[in-house]
Amino acid sequence: MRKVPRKPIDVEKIRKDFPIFNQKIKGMPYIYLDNAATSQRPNQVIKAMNDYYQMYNATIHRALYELGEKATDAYEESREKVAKFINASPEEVIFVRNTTEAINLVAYSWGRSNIKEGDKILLTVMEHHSNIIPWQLLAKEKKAHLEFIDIYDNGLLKMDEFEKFIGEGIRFMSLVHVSNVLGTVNPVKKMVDYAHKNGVLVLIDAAQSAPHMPVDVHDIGCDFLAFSGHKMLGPTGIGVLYGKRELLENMGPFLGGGDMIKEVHLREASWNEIPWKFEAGTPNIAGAIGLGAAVDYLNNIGMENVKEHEKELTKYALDKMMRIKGINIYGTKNVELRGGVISFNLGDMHPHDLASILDNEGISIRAGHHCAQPLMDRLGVVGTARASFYIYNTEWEIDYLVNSLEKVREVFKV
Amino acid sequence: MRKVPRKPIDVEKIRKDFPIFNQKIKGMPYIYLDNAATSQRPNQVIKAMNDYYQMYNATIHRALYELGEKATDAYEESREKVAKFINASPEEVIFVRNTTEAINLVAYSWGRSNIKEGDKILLTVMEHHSNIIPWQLLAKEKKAHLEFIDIYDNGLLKMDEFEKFIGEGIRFMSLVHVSNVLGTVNPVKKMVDYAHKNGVLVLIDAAQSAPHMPVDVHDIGCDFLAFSGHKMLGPTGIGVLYGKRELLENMGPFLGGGDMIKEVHLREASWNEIPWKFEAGTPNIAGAIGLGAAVDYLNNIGMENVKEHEKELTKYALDKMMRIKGINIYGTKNVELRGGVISFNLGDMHPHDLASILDNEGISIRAGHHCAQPLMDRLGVVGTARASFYIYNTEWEIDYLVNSLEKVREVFKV
Amino acid sequence: MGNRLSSKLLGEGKGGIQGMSEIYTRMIIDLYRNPLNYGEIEKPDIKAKDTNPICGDIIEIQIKLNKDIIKDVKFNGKGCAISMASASLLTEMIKGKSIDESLKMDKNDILDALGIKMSLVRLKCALLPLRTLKMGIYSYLGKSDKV
Amino acid sequence: MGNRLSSKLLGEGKGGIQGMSEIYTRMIIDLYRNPLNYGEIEKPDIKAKDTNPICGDIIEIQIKLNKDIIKDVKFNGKGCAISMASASLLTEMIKGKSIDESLKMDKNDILDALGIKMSLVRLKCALLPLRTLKMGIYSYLGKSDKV
Ligand SMILES: Cc1ncc(COP(=O)(O)O)c(C=O)c1O
Ligand SMILES: Cc1ncc(COP(=O)(O)O)c(C=O)c1O
Repeated sequence: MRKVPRKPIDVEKIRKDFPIFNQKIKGMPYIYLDNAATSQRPNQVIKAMNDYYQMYNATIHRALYELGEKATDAYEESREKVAKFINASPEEVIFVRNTTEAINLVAYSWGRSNIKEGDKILLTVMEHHSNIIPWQLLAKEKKAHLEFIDIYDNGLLKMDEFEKFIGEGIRFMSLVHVSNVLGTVNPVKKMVDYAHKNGVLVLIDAAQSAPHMPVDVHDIGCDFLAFSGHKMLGPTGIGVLYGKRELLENMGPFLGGGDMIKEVHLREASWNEIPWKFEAGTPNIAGAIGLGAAVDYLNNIGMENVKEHEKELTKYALDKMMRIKGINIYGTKNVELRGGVISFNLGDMHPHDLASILDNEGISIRAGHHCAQPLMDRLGVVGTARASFYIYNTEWEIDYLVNSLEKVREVFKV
Repeated sequence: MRKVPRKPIDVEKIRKDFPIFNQKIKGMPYIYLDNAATSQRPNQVIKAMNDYYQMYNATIHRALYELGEKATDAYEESREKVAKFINASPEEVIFVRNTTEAINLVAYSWGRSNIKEGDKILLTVMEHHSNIIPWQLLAKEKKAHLEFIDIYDNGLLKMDEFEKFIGEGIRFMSLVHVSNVLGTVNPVKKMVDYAHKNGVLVLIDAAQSAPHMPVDVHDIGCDFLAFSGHKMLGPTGIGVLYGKRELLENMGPFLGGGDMIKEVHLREASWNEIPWKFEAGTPNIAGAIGLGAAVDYLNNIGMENVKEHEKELTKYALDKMMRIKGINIYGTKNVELRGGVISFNLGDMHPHDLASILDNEGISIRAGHHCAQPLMDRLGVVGTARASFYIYNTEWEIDYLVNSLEKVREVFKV
Repeated sequence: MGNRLSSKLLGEGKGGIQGMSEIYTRMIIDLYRNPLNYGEIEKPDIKAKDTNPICGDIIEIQIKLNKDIIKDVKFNGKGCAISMASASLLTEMIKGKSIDESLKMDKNDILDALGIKMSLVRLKCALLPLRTLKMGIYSYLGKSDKV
Repeated sequence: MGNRLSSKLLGEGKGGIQGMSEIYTRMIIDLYRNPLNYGEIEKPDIKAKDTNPICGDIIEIQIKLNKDIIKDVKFNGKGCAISMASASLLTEMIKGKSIDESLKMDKNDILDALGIKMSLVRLKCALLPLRTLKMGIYSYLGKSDKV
C-alpha cells in the first residue's frame, strides 16, 4: 500500500476521468449508485488495456519475441502491484476471473483434500451466494456440515455465537469482510486471530472491502482472501485470490492445462511453481493489465482517502434518508462499523418498483436479494433496494436520490 | 454461420483494421506469425469493449436500470452470435475464460459424476496440455485409465488404433480438431460418428479450428466443443464451451456462486437454467461483447474465405520452406489435411535460438514444446519452431521469413 | 382481446404520473394497492404456483371450472406492482373464458392490458402470472388425459 | 571477474554478426558448436542437474575437488546456444577457484562473460548453468556438514 497524504477527494477532477459521466442518460446527468455490484472504469484503465491490444498484444511466459516479453512484463508487473496493494508477495497472488472463482478454487483445491466426513465449515448468514454455494457443494461431496453465525437485528455478527461455534470444533471458516447488503464491516482481524488460536483456517471474502478501504493481508492474518477487479475500477473478467505461500505450495492444482505445468508425460505431470500452478491456460492478460492500472489509480488517491470519502457520504445519506417517512434502513447506523452500502425498503413497495422508478429519474440503484437470499430470509424481506457509493459520488447525488424517494413515496401513497 | 460469397481476402484492407500493424517494431514492419498462440485484435473488437466501458458499463441479468439492460442485451446477443457461428442454440453456449477452462468444466462436472473406476478415456498423442491434464487429474481421482491414439510419422492419426481402442471399450473421448503443432486436421466428423455408434461421448478441442475454418457442431455431431476468443480476433479472458442441451441439463454445476442459482437456502440450493447454471459470478462482460464483435468481423470475411486464404499461404510457405537446406518440417505436406501451422527445426539449432534471431529481424514465431510435451517426445525433439498464419498474413511475409531462415542457416553453419 | 379491458380500466390514467415513470400508471399503482381477484378458492380444479428467480416474485393461481369454462379464478402471492397488476388483469380477462381460449393468450395481450412498454427484466415480472396460468392449465390437461 | 575471460574469448567477435542478432555473437555460436568442458568426470564430488521448464534445456554439472578447490569441472546436457555457451564459460571460470569463491558468482559475471544483453526469457537460459552449479555446491556443503 502506498502512503498518500490524508486529504479530501477531488471528486470533480475524478469524474472527468470517467467517460460514463460525460453522457446524459434520459437527458439527465447520470447518477450511478450501484457500485457494490460493479464500479465504473476510468480512462486510465481503459487506455492500459487498449495499449496492450494495440501495441504489444501477445501471449505471455513462453513467447521469445519482444512483444511477448513486454506483455509478460506488464502482466507480472500487475501482479506485483496487486500484491503490494494488499501487502502480499507476488507469488501469493493468483489471477482468477472474479471473487466467485477465487472461492471455488479454494473449495476445490484446498477443500477437497482437507475436508473430511463430519468436518464443520463455518459461514455467516450474511454471506453472498458466492461464499455459500461452493461450501454447500463441498459439504455435500464430503458429508461435511455447514454452520452459520447469526446477526443481531442491527446487522452486526453475534460474536458469542462465533466463539461458541469455534469452541465446538470447526475445520474452516469463510467470512465476508464487508457485507454487500448491510454494509457491516466485520472485525476480521480479531476473528482470524481467534480462529487461528483454535487451529481454524480462514478465507476472507474481500469483494466489498478491497475496493473501498486499505486491506492488508498480513495485518488481517487471513489464510486466503478473494476479490474482484470489476468492483474496484478494473475490467470485468479479472479477480484475485491471495493465499499464504505454504498453503498454496501444498495445495494440488485446480484447473489443468498449459502454463500450470512443469513437465507433462502421457500419464503423469508435475506442476509449475506458485502462483502459476493455479493459472491454467491463456489468462485474461488485458484484464490483469487493466487491474494493475486500477490499482495505480486507487493508490494515487490513497485508500484511506477513499474510505474517508465514503464514510462521509454514508453518514450524509443515512442522516437524510432516515427522515423519509415509511423508510426502513437495514444495518447499523454507526458509520465506523459500516461501509458505503445502504439497503432499505419504502413502506410496502416492492424494491423492484422502487428501482424501476428511480431508473426513470436517471438514478441507478439495485433492488432484489443481492445474491444473499439467506440474509433476505433472515431479515424477513423478499428483497431490498440498495444504494452504494464510490469515489465519484457526491452529496448532491444523494440529495437527488432522497428527493426522488420522496416523490415515489407520494405516488405510491406509502 | 453466415454465407458469404467465396472470394480472395483483401489483406491490405484487413491490415488497416489492426492497430498493431501500424507500428514498426525495431524499425521494421511487424511480421506476426504466432497466430496459433494468440491472434491480433481489430479496431472493431477493441471499440466494442470500449463502448461498453464508456457508455453502458453495468452488471448484467439483475440490474433493473437502463444501462444494466443494455449490458445484458449486449452480453446475451454475443452469445447468440457465437451460437450461430458454430450452429448451436444460445443455451448450449457457455462463456468461460478459455479452452482450458472449458475442458476442465467438462472433466469436473460431467467427468466426476460419470467416470468410474476402471473406465477408459481416449485421447491422442497430439493433444495440447489443456486436453491432457484435466483427464489425468480425473483419471487419478477416479482410478480410470487414459489411452492415447498414436500418429504416423507424417502427423496423421492412426485410425486403426482409434477403432481398436473404441472396440475395446472407451467411456469418453477428447480429441483435438486441428493440432497446434502439426497442423493436422483430424477427421472429427467420421470419428465422432464411429464413437457414437459405440456409445462413446466426444469432446472436440476446437482451439485451432474455430478461428480458422467453418465449424458446425451439428455437422460434426460432437457432444462438447471448446475454443478460445483470443485466438480468433477476440479479447483475452473469454472462451466458449458448447455442450448438447440434454447433457448440459443433466450435469451438476461446476463453479458455485451468484447468477448460477435459482434459489438459495442455508444448506441447499437449486440451479438456474442452462447456460447460466455454468456461469457463476460476474462474468467477463466486456470480453463476451468483444468476442461478439470478433465473430461479426470473421462473418463479414466468411469462414470459407479465411480457410482458403490460410490454405494458400500454407501451400506457398511449405513450397518455399522445404527448399531450405537442413530444414525439417513436421506433419503432412498435404494442405487439404492441415491447417495454417508449420512446425520445423533447422539442423541442430535449438528452436529458441531460431526464434530469438528471427525476433531481431522483426519476425515473431514461436519455439518450444507448444504445450504439447508428449507430442515432442513422440517426435523425438526438445521442441520445434513454429510459424502460424491468419487473415492478415501475406506471401511477402513468408518470403521474408524464408530469407531470414536462410541467413540464420549461414550464421549458425547449419 | 384484452384491449377492451385495458381501455376500460385505464381510464384517464394512461401515461406517466407526475412525470415519475412511464410504467407506473395510476392503474398499476391502484391495482397494486387493491388487487382484483386476490385470494383463494375452495377446492380449485386448477392450481399452479411459480416464481421469478430474478426478483423472488411468487404467484399462485387457482381456478374453478364449469366443464371447460373458467367459472372463478383467484390469485395470491407476493411481488412487485407490475406482476401484481398483471395478475389482477389476467384473472379479470380469463373469467368466463374457456381454458382453450385462455391458452391462446400471449405476451401482447398482457402488455395491451397493462398499457405500458417495458424492459426485458420487467417483462419477466409482467408475464409471470400468464406463465403460471399456462403451467396450471397444461398440468390439468395432462392429468385429466385431455391432451 | 569474468571480464578477463570474456574479453579473452570474445576477441574480435563481440557485437552482432552480419547484423543478424545482437545476442548471437561468433563466440556464442562457436561455443555452441564446440563447447568447452563438455563431458563427464569419473566419481565427481559434486554432481547436479537442473532444467529450464520454459524450454526444456537441461544441464548437468560435475566437479572434482581438491579440498575446497575445484580441480576439474565438466558439464553435459542439451540446450540452446545461450545456455550451452553460458555453461562453457562458467565451467571455464570456476576451474581452480574455491567453492566459496564460486558461490559468490552472480548474474552479472555470467552476462559479462557472454558479453551480451538479453531479455528476461533468455536470461533464464543464460543463468541455468550458474543455478545448477550453486544447487550442486549447496547440497554438497549440506551433505558434508560444512554449512
Ligand atoms: C489445440 C489447443 N488446445 C487448447 C489450447 C489452450 O487454449 P487456452 O490457452 O486459450 O486455454 C490451445 C492454445 O494454446 C491449443 O492450441
Ligand atoms: C460480498 C461479495 N462476495 C462475492 C461477490 C461476488 O463477486 P463476483 O460476482 O465478482 O464473483 C460479491 C459481488 O457481487 C460480493 O458483494
